[in-house]
This record gives sequence, structure tokens and C-alpha cells, in this order.
Amino acid sequence: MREPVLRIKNLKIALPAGADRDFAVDEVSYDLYPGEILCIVGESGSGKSMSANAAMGLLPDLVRPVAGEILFDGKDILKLTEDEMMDLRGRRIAMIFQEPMSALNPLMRVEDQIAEVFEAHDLLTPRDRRRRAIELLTEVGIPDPEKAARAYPFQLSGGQRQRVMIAMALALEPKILIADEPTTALDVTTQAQILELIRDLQERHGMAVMFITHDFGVVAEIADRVAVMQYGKIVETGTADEVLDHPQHPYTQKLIAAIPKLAAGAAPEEPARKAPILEVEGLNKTYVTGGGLLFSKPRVVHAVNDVSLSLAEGETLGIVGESGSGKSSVGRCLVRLMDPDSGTVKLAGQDMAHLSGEALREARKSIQMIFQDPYASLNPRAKVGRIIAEGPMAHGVPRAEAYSRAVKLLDLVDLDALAIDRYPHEFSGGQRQRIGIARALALEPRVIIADEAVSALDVSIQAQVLDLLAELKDRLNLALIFITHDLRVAAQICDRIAVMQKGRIVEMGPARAIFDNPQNAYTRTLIEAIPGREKELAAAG
Amino acid sequence: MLRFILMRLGKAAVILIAIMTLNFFLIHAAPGDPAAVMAGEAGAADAKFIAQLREQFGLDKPLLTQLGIYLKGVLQFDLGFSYRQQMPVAQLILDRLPATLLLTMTAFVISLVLGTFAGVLASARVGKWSDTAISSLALLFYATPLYWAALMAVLVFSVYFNWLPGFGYETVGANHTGLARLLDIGRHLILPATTLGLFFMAVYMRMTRASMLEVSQLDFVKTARAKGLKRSIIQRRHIFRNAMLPVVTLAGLQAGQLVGGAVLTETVFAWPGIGRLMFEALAQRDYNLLLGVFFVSAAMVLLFNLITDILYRFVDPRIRVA
Amino acid sequence: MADFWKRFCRNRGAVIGITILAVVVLVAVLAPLVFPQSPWRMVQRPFLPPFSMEQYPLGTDALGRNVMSGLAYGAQVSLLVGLVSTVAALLIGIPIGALAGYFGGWIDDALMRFTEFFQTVPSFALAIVLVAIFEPSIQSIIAAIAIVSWPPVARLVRGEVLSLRSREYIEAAILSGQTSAAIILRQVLPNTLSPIIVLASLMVATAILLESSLSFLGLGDPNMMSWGYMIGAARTVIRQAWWLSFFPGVAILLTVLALNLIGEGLNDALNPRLARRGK
Amino acid sequence: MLKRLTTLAATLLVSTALHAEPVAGGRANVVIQPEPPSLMMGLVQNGPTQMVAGNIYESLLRYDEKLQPMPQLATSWDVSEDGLTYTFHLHDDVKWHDGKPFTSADVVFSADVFLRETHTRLRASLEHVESITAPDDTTVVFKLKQPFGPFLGIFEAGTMPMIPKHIYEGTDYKNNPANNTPIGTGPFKFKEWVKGSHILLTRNEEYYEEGKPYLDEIYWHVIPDAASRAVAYETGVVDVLPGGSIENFDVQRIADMENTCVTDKGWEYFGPLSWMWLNNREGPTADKRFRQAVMYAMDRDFARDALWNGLGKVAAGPVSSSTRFFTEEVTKYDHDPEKAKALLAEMGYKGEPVRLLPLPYGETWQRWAEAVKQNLDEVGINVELVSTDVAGWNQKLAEWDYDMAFTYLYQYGDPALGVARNYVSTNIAKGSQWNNVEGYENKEIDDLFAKAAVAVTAEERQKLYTEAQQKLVDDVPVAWLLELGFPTIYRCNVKDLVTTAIGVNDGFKDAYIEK
Repeated sequence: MREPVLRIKNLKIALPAGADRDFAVDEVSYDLYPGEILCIVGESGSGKSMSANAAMGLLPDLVRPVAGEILFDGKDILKLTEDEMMDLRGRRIAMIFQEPMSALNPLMRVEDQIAEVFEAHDLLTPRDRRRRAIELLTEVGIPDPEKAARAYPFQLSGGQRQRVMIAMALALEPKILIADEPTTALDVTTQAQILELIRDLQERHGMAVMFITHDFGVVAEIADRVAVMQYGKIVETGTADEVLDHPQHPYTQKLIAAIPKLAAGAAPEEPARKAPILEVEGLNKTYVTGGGLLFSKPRVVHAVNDVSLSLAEGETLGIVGESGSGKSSVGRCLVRLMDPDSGTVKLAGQDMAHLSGEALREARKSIQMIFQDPYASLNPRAKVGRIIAEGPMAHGVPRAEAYSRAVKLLDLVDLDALAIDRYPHEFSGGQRQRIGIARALALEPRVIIADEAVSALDVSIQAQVLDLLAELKDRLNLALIFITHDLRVAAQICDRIAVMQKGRIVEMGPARAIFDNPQNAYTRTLIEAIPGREKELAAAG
Repeated sequence: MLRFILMRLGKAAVILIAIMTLNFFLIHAAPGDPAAVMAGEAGAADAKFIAQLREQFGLDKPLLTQLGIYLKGVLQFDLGFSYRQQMPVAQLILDRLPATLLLTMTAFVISLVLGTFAGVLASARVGKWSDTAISSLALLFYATPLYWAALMAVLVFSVYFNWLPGFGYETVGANHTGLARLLDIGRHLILPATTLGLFFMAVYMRMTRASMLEVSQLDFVKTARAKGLKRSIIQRRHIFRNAMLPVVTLAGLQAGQLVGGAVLTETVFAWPGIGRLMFEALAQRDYNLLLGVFFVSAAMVLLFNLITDILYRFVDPRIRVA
Repeated sequence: MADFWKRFCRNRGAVIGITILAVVVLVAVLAPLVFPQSPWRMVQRPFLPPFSMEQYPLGTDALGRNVMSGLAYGAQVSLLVGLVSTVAALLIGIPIGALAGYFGGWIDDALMRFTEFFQTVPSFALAIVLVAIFEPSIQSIIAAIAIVSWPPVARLVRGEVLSLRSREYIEAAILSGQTSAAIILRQVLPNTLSPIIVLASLMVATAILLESSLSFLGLGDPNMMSWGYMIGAARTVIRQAWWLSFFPGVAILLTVLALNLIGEGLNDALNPRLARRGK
Repeated sequence: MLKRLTTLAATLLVSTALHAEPVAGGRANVVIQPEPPSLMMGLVQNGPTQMVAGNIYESLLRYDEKLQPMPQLATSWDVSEDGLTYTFHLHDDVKWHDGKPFTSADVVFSADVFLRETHTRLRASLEHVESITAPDDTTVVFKLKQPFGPFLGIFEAGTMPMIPKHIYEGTDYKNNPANNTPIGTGPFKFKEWVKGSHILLTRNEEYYEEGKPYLDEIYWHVIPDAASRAVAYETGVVDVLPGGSIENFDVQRIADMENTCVTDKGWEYFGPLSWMWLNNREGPTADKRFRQAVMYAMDRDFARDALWNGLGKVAAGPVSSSTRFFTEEVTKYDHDPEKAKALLAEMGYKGEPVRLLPLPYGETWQRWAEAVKQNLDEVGINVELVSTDVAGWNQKLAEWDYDMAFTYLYQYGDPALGVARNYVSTNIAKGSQWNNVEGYENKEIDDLFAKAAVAVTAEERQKLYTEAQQKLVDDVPVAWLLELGFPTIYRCNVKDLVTTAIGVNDGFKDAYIEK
């Protein structure tokens, strides 16, 4: 076997006093070989990006390595001076980050930011730097590189920014590229492109890539080898195939089992549909932005464009789409958190879209929502009991009764009755999402809209919440609209799926049919972009 | 850009007229009027004399008519006539404005330059003793009553050591010309400008420090470090430029406020500026003059807000293009 | 609460601040007991230097009044004006900010133009005019300070409410059928409390400075002995009696410093988020 | 306190040092406070205007410190036996600053036309005049309707300044552009006025008195801050601090400086007398016993010593001791809190609040009000200080909206000019701060003042005024405080600065700077 380009041996990184554990990384060892892509996988808080940051000398202020070594070119990086580190960074080891939105300086032109890499290492003349910047932008596949070079970051899309980041990382032909969740913030189709680009460049330049991610789908797409981390320790390493197909460690097994399977869930043929409880007809919503008093020209965005759909009792309808597709706007129009411009929303025969005041208040009891962010969706200053009981009380249920019902609801979502007297911050993300569900159920609705309800959760928690939702739906005979960007999640839970693009529903049908036989080109692109799909199909096939 | 400026000017005009109207009513709500004051100063007066004055000043007309006349004048860039001073208001203000602008702008520059410099320094040594020293000093300046600092400065530097003049704009009666005059004014400027600047120096220092620390936590700083850039370049090019955005906003707000807010400093140092002019005009119910001073100081605020916005558009490309 | 105290006390400055403030409050409360005579009473020869007579450790002023007693009674005025005017400013600023932030649209526009308007008039000049017009008295001073200091409150509250407004728990409250009033009072405002408390502690400091500045210019309540008045009265005699302006100045400085330190401590303890934002 | 007094008294002595031969040349740097609104003395007669413009404009006479008339534009004058005809003989070679000759026509224009319209105080005196005529270019004759005792006292520059007829006749006086470049006959000409900075007067080379003035120019410094004015003197920027230009608290320190002379002379004509208006119409102050209690409660000696550097005198009554017909034979009000308490108890005063308006003219007055409030508090009078600015103070007095209010007024040398106006019931009218503001009504007093004004002989007038003073002091219509002693501070090498009863106001004509 070849010599590893980077060896991490018994690395221990201490966390500041008062953290939930002593070491972010505990006795971690692994090697990175030239020309391979090593994926470090783990859920949030597993310490998966710590060792990479240590290799760059970019650990947060209060976090420091206390034992072990990181060998690069025969030298221990941890023992290098800051000047030696500076020489290493960018030239020998480069790094790209998760948030392309904030990883670029908003006040500098793209070309200047790329040129800085050469400047930092005293290479090339200013003019050559600029020329190279454009070459690099061309190489990472940015359309109109000349123009992009003159642009400011905010003028580029997320995917383009990540390409700029990659261009900067590639500038000095480093031996190692560290990619810290580089596609997590991107839409699925963009993600597929970026993954392909990284793969492609890695092969062309023969770099070693350390790719940090939480997403096994991404691992399946890109990894040569995999290291799985939990609580600061590596629990399993191996080639991609070994780990994905035959995980040895129970944690790895659990994680992989929790991934929603594309082929799972819904039956092959459409079940007999019950009577519709919600019928949406010709829904429209446009935003006007900009447009001052007198002078500037307003910009019109058609967020919801002539959307019609229906939802049967006990049915789960998925609305999927990338960011900006209008899927959330549809959900918000349905509950009237947003007023549609036109169209009807018939809930059990009553048109929600044109109610107001007391009538709207009353009608909303039947249609409730579960939100995305488990932290922002609960009032931090209210106890859980109040959070759940408030709705019924607002509708005239006496306090004592509302609270006793809250206890029952907590039981329903598998939480302890004692939770009633505690504050939201005392709960984990998954538990909070359960509280949110209990709150939505408190008014005994017939329809629940779940807006990206599991997107912020780790995959293992996500699986539990999805199971809970499925169970509750059956027990309470609820109809569910499930809005998500994650097609795997949609595939697992939905009976039918509506695919949205630019405010329109481009395709709608039974989940199975959509995945197996998409009719629309965009739907096809979406499905093909699902990371790990091919591998999964291959394994299933 | 031009459209932007025109729009802002239009808005400013509306605000100005609203301010003038409010102040007009406020001032007329005060007991006494310029006729009573001037009668009082005349050394002897009777009701007839005062009535004559009122008629002469147009104070016998209904209040709304007076307001109309005044606003009409303002729209024609005529700030009226000060009966007490027997001069056009615009001229009185123009006589005093340079002194105020000199004082406040010097204080502004001193405080902005030293404040941000100290803030950058402190943020670079966060947690070390030099940071503690700078931060404590800033806190101290922040809590010091401006006028008291001025008095103490006079006591120490002017009375006790006799190093610097403790009052006035220039040596009265010295009749310096050219460079000598500039130097003379400069010497007179040191104490007032410094004491006026102390508070704002503290403000800018604290803000710069906080902003630098905040920006240094942002992702693009990590990107810059990952490129292998030197710390000093990162500090200057990446952190400082971004950290200055909120400081610029604040500075713009305060530069405008300074013009009207220098009353105390001008009082302690007998600085012949419009702050004191306002105070005198107020005591004498010199309506037109007082309104004029308000007009000018409010216009200054709006002007500086506009300058800030324009500056901001140059510094921050997001606003420029969007 | 205990947790809050722990975090608060971790800030050494805050502990110093609260100690100083406690002393000032104590002095203000005990003033009538320690100095039963009016602070205006002429008790000794004028311009008695400090530390020359045990009975009058800080000397006497131009009329032979006890400076020490004046300082003690001045603490009452400073604290009273600081507190009451801040409460008044909050009572103006919070509703305006909350309404503007919650309802948005033209209500927001109108209220914010109104606020902007007040920010365009130089605030100290406006305070001077207001006090002069309504004649200097404790009420007019408090009113003037409140009128010039509410806009930052309104802006802060509006900003907070605006960001809370789109929080999902507010949307959940709307969906659960709660009325706007209930949502503002029960869901929104309690969550803006931390930054408001921090701002309020700094506003008390600013109000004390403002009151002292007004008194310094001779626009204080002539019947109340205040620190600003003492400095203002001492200004003309600063050459022969430095102590008359020095001691009250130190008193203001310490009190304002204490409040600022407390503000920073509160900031650290109440909202780490805002602490990072600085200001 | 005693030590302070002796020092200042000693300094006062120095000022009357020996005279040497006058030297020509030099510039006097003088403080002017506040900045005058205008220098056109025919239109504005307030303190600062008179102080500066007193060197530009002149009247027919000047007065020595005993208030005896001295020649100015008039070289001599005759009074007829019946006291009804006053004839003035003018200098024959006087020129206005613009070169035009000054003649008796200017006098007639000034007194009979211009000032009658613009000068409220003179207008009252001119009521007694039947006609003003100019038989020839150098003679002016005033004919009176009835004898008017103080008539010879109104020919002072501030009271009857000579206005150039050729500039003002037939114009709108108030808006005449010449108001900005005043033209007089005085020893100094107007040169420039930089508002907020200084006023410069230069020597009138054509002045009709041989060799005078000695100074080349007078530079009036506008320094609007009392402490700064003191510093300006200390640092040598200014050489003369006219009375009232620095805070009283600074006087002692400045007076102690080397080469510094102090005089309290030069105010005899004005005889500034301070008192508190007591509203005789309503409230506790309407009760004579309350007003007497106020007199007993006040420690006026303390105020003089602590606030006025021991200068001035405790006022005996309505007439200043430098004014003609003053008498000491009146009831004395010493500081006697017990007597005050007894009087209050007698009238049944229950602590009703009384509002006290300080005079908004600087720190001394504010401190004085505080001291008086404390004095009154100590005998049980519930005083509430009301803070006002100049405008508010004027308004409140003019509208009688007060209980007690500080003030000080000039007496112009004669009770008929500067005293009667404040006590006679015919002079009760809203809208003025100078008349019978307290609302005192007493027929006897009205009669006494009326008779005294037109009595022909001095003895007769003295008798009537003595009686009036005695009655007034018993009634206490207002609470008299001090005859104010305004110290003029100057470098001792500035000689002959104060030579008349109006002091610095017309003093630079004779002043010179010793080399």
C-alpha cells in the first residue's frame, strides 16, 4: 500500500470546562492516502470535523489538542509554528466549508478573494493572479467566469459560491483537500453537481480528499473509504462498500437502518382513496419586493402559481421541491399564515381562503401545523404545559381541563407527564419536536401540515419522529401534508407526492409511481440527484 | 444613485418641515415672547411699547398665520430676521456655524480615529491586560459627564499648568493672520475638541472592539486563514472592513447629532458656536433664530445620514447593487 | 434565578457596579437620617476647604452649605430622575415598538417615521427646549428626558418583535387561535425582556447624565439639590474652590459607571447573543 | 469674611492714587457683557448698549459723582427764576462723525421728535416740557409746563442721546440702515463689529475737546462666559472689567492681582437698588405683617458679604443713598428671625407656599435667591423657587404672575425719575417690569410723590421725600435688599477711567494709559 499523505495518531482534543464531555476527539487515529476520498461520518456533536480542523490549525479558540500527533510530510502539524502553519495552509492543505453563503467575504470581489491565495504565499504577479483566478473559475465550471470574477459573492448562487470556494482551494494544487460538509446547505440537484465536481477534480489532480458529512447518501456517492464517528471516537473504518453494506458496529448499523429507504413505505399500487377533506383550487400568491414609494422598480415573484390539489382523509400528501420552489408558501397559504391572492382552500367544505376574524380562528382548529426548527418553534419562556394548553384555552376550554389534556397529549407523543412543568430548553431537539406535535394535536385537528418537520434532526432522531407521525396519523385518522426537500423522507412517509418547481406543481401522483416512473423532466433530475440512490438501487436490484 | 439621493432629499424635506412645525408650536408654547424680553432690556417699557414691538415682529397675527409665513420663508431659503440681534437669522447662523463645525468635526475625527484604533488594538489583544486597560478607560470615558471632564481639563491644563487656553475660539484681540491664526485656533481647539470627543471615543472603541470580535467569528475569516493569509492582512482586509460597517452607521448618526449637541462644550469653553447661540436664543425667545438653529441642526443630522448612506453604498456592494 | 446570579457575578465589573450602586442607594435612603438639616442650609463660612473641619469633611460651598449633605441629597434626585424617566421612556417606547414590529405594514411605517422624526432632532437640544418651555421642575425634567430617550427603546423592541414575529412559536400561537393582544403580551414581549432590561439599565445611566447636564446649564429643579446643579453652581468658582465641582462629578461618574457595569453584567447574564453583538 | 472685606477696601483706596500728566495713544481692551443688541442708543438703551455707545453718542451734560451737572455738548446753561425755562448754549465747532456740523436743530430733532417716539423713559420726563426751540444754531430752549425738580438730571447720554437729524429725519427709525454704523458726536467712532467677537471703536480725530480722547481705540471683547471673562483679564487679554462683567465670586481673586485697581464709583447716577417684588394683591404677601416678616427674616449683611464681596450697602428703603433726597431716618429692619416668626404667628400664617422668582442674570442672583429662600424657610415661610429664563421672568412680572421676585432698578439720580415710578398707584399697569409691579396703592404716597416732583426748592422736596420714604419703609411694599456695589476692575495704569457718575459708560473720553 502507498504511504499515507496524512496520519492522525491517537489524537485527543480537549473541550473547554463545562462542555458536555471532556474531549471533542478522543484517541482518534486514521490515515489519509493520496488519491482517495475519505469520508468522516457522524451525527451532530460527534466531533467529526475536529480532527480536520486540527490538521489545518483552525480549531476554535478554547479547544486545543492535548495528545497525539498529526503527521504530514513527516512532520507533526501540531508542533509547527504559526508561520510554518501559514505556509502549509492553502498551499499544501486546502479546505472548503459548509456555508457557501458566509464563507466568502461579502465586501470583496471573487477574483480578489481567489488572488489572495497566491498573495498569501507570495506567488505570481497581480496580473497573473487575476488570470489564474479566471482559469480556476473556468475549471470549476462557473458559467461566464470573466463576469463571475468581477462579481461580489452575494451576486452568485449557493452552488456557484461553493464552486468559488473550491476554485480557491485548488489554486495551489494542494496535496490534501478537506471538505467540511460542503454540500449540506445546497439543494439536492446542486449537491449532485458539486459532488461530481469534487470527484472529478480529485481524480484529475490526484489529491487526497477528506470529506466530512453526516449524510450516508453522500458517503455512498463519493467515498472510497469511510470512518464513522460517535462521541469523539471512531467506531468503525473501512472501504465504502464494507461500511455501507456490512456495517459491523451497532451504531453504524443503527444509523444506516435509520436512513429512509427509497423503496420502502408505500404499497406498490394506489390504495382506494377516501373522501377528500381538503381541496385546493387555483391557489396563487405573488410577492412584490423592492419598490419604494416613488422610484424603484418592484420585483414580482410568483411564489405559488395556480396550485390545485386535494387531500383525502387519512392520507399523507408530500410536497417536495428545492428551496424557492414555493412548497412552504403553499403550506402557509393553506393555514392562512399567508393570504393567497386568489384560489379556494376548502377544508371540510368551508373555504379557508376567504375567512377572517372569528370564523378563521374557529376554522383553524381543524388545520394545524408542525414546524421545522425545534428551537424556534417553542416559546422559550413558557412551560411545556402552557405551550400545549394555550390553544384550547384560547378556544374557551377551562384551564384545568386543558392541562389534563396536555398531559394525555404528552403521553401520546411518548413524553413524560412531568414535562408539563419544564421549559423547552431542557429538552433535546427530538423531544422538542414531539412537544410541537403535541401542541398541533391539542386542538384536535383533522389536517396537519408538517413543514420540513424532520429536516433539522439527526438521522436517527428523524427516523423516530417519522415513525411517531405515521403512528399518530393512523391512530387519530389525520390527513397529513408533508412538506420536505428530502425525497427520501417523502418516499418513506407519503402516499402521494406533488413535485413543485418555481411555484407550480409539475407532477403529482402516487409516491411509488413518481419514484419509479417520473413523467416530468425536472422530477427525473430531482430523483436522479438523490445521493446514494444508484448504490441503493444496485443493492436492491 | 442620483435617484436615490433625490428620493432621500425629498424625504428629508418632509421631515424638516415636520420638525419646524413641531418646534414652532413648542417654542410658542413657552411663556414670554421676544417683545417682552426686548422691552425688559430696554430699561423701561409699557404695554403700548410692547404692543408696538409685537406688531413690528408680526407676533400679533394668529399663530397659524405666523407658521404659514415662516414656512413659506423657509421654502424660499429665508430663515427670517432676528429682531433681538437685528440681523438676518441665516447670517447669524452662518457666522457661528464654522466654529461649531470645526469643533464638532475635530472631535468627531479624533474620537473616530482614536476610538476605532483603540478598539482594533483591544480586540487584537482580547483578554490581555492591554485590552482590559483600554476597555476600562473606555468605560470610564463613557461614564464621565462631558461638561465635568471639560471643567476638570480647564482646571488642570489651563488653570494649573497654564499650557492651553481654557476658553474662546482664538486669542481675543490678538489679530493674528495666516498661519499664526490657524495655530492659535488650533491651540484653542485642543481642550474642547478632546473633551467633546472623549465620550464618543469610548463609544467607537467599544463598538469597534465588539464588532471586530464578532466578525472574527464569521466563516469567511476562517476561509481567509485557510488560505494561509497573514494575521495582519486578515485583520485589516477581512475583519476590519466588515467590522466598520456598524461603526459607520453609528458615526453617521452621531456626527449629525454632534452639531446640536455641543451646547455643553460650547458653554464651558465659551466657544462661539450655534449650540450656545441656540441657548441664548431660547432664553430670549428669539423665535426665528431658535427655529433657524433647529433647522440647521436637523438638516445636519439628515445630511450626515445621507452621507452615511452614500458612503455605505460604496463600502458595502450588497446595498450598492441591490 | 440562582443561575442568573451565578452568571451575573462571574462578571467582576458587574459585581463592582452593583456594590457602588448599593452604596449610592443607601446614601440616598439614609440622607435624611444622617443629615437632618436641609442641604441648602448655610452652616459654616463659605468656601471652607475639604478635610479642614471634621464636621464638614468635603467642605462648604459659596454660601457655606455642607457639600457632603448636598451629595447625599443629590443621590436621591439622580436616582429618582434616572428611574422614573427610564420607566416613562419604556412606557412610550415599548408599545410603539411592539405595535410597529408586530403589525408591520403602514402601522410600522407610520410609527417608525414618527420615531425617526424624534431621532432627527438633536436630543439634548430638544431636552433643553422642553425643560425651558415647561419651566424647570422635577416633573418637566423627567418628562423631557423620557421624551428624548424613548426612540432607542422603540427601535430595539421593534427589531426584537420583528425577529420574533416570524418565529415559529408565534405562528403556532396564531394558528392556535390566540388574539393579537394575547400574543403580543404573552408570547412576544416576555421574550424581548432581556434586551429591554439591559437597555433600561444603560438608560438610567444616560438619564442621570442628562439630568445632571440640564442642571449644570441651570435647568434643574431649583428646589432640589442635585449633583449637576452643584457642578453648575461651582463652575464660576472653580478657580477658588475646585472641590465644589470635583466631588459631585466623581459621584456622577461612579454612579453612571456602576450602572454601565451592571448593564454589561446583565447583558452577559441575560442574553449571550446580544453580548456578542456588543454595543 | 472680615479679612476679605479689609483687603478689598484697601484695594479701593489704591484706586484714588495721584494723577499724572495724561499720555496719548494705546488701546483699551474692555469686556462687554452681554453683547448689545444694537449700538443705536436712540433706539436701545440697555446696559451694554449704553456702555459702548456712550462713547459714540453724547448728550448736553455729564454728571460728577455728586450728580452735579458738568458741560458736555452744552458749554453752559441758565435756568429761569420760576424754574420753567432752561436755556443751553452749545459748543460751536462740533461735528458728527460723518463730518456734518452738529447744531441746535439736531438737539430739537433728537429730544422733540426722535426720542419722544422711541425712548419710553425720556418720554415720561418730556411730559413736563411744553416746547423745545432753537433760537439760533448754538442755543436750545426748553420751556416747561410746570416746575420739574429733576429736569437738569435728564441730559445724560443714555437718557437723551443726540441723534443726527440729517440721517434720521423722515425715515423709518427702526429700519434705517445707518443703525448698523452709528454716527454720533462722541470721542470715539464706530469702526467694526464682528458679532460674537468684538466691537472696535477708534479715536475721533475731529473731537472738539482739545487733545481728547487720549486712547487710539477701544476694543470691546464679547466674551459671553463669566469665568472666561475673568480668565481674559488674568491672561492680559483685557484691561478693564466694567461692573458686573465677572461673577462676584471672582472679584476678590482678580482684585488681588498685581497692578489691579478696583473702584465701586461710577454708578452714582444709576444708584442700582435691588429688592424683591412682593405681590401686594393676593396671597400671604398681601399682608403687611408678612412683608415685614420677610424683611426681618433676611440676613442682608450675609448676602452682601458672601455674594457681593462686602461691596454695596444694605438698603435702608426705596431710595439709594447716592440718589438725591435720601434719608436714613426710617425704620430699621435688622436680621431678626424671632421678630419675623412673631409677625407670622400674629397674622396666622399657616405655611401657604409662596413662589419666589430669582433674577435670571447669573450665578450670584441664583445663589442669592437660594440664600433668601433658606432665610425664609428658617422662620417658617414655605418658599418654592421658580426657575425661569429671561423671557419667562419678564413675562411673569409683566403679568403679575409671582409672589416674590428679585429685581434691581436704576434710580437716575432723582426720586422723581427712578423711585416714584415703582410706588405710585397711577403706575399700576400690566405689561411692564418697571412700574408699580407690586400693586401697592396708597393715596398719601401718590400725593407726596406728585407734590415733590413739582416742588421748586430742594428743601421742600427733601421734606416731602423724607415723609414718603418713612411711610413706605413702614409699609414694606417691596423687600429692599442692597444698594448694589458694582466694582469696576482695571489695570492701575489705565488712568482717569471713572470720572463721572455713569463711570465707564462715558469714561473713555478722559482715560489714558500710563506707559
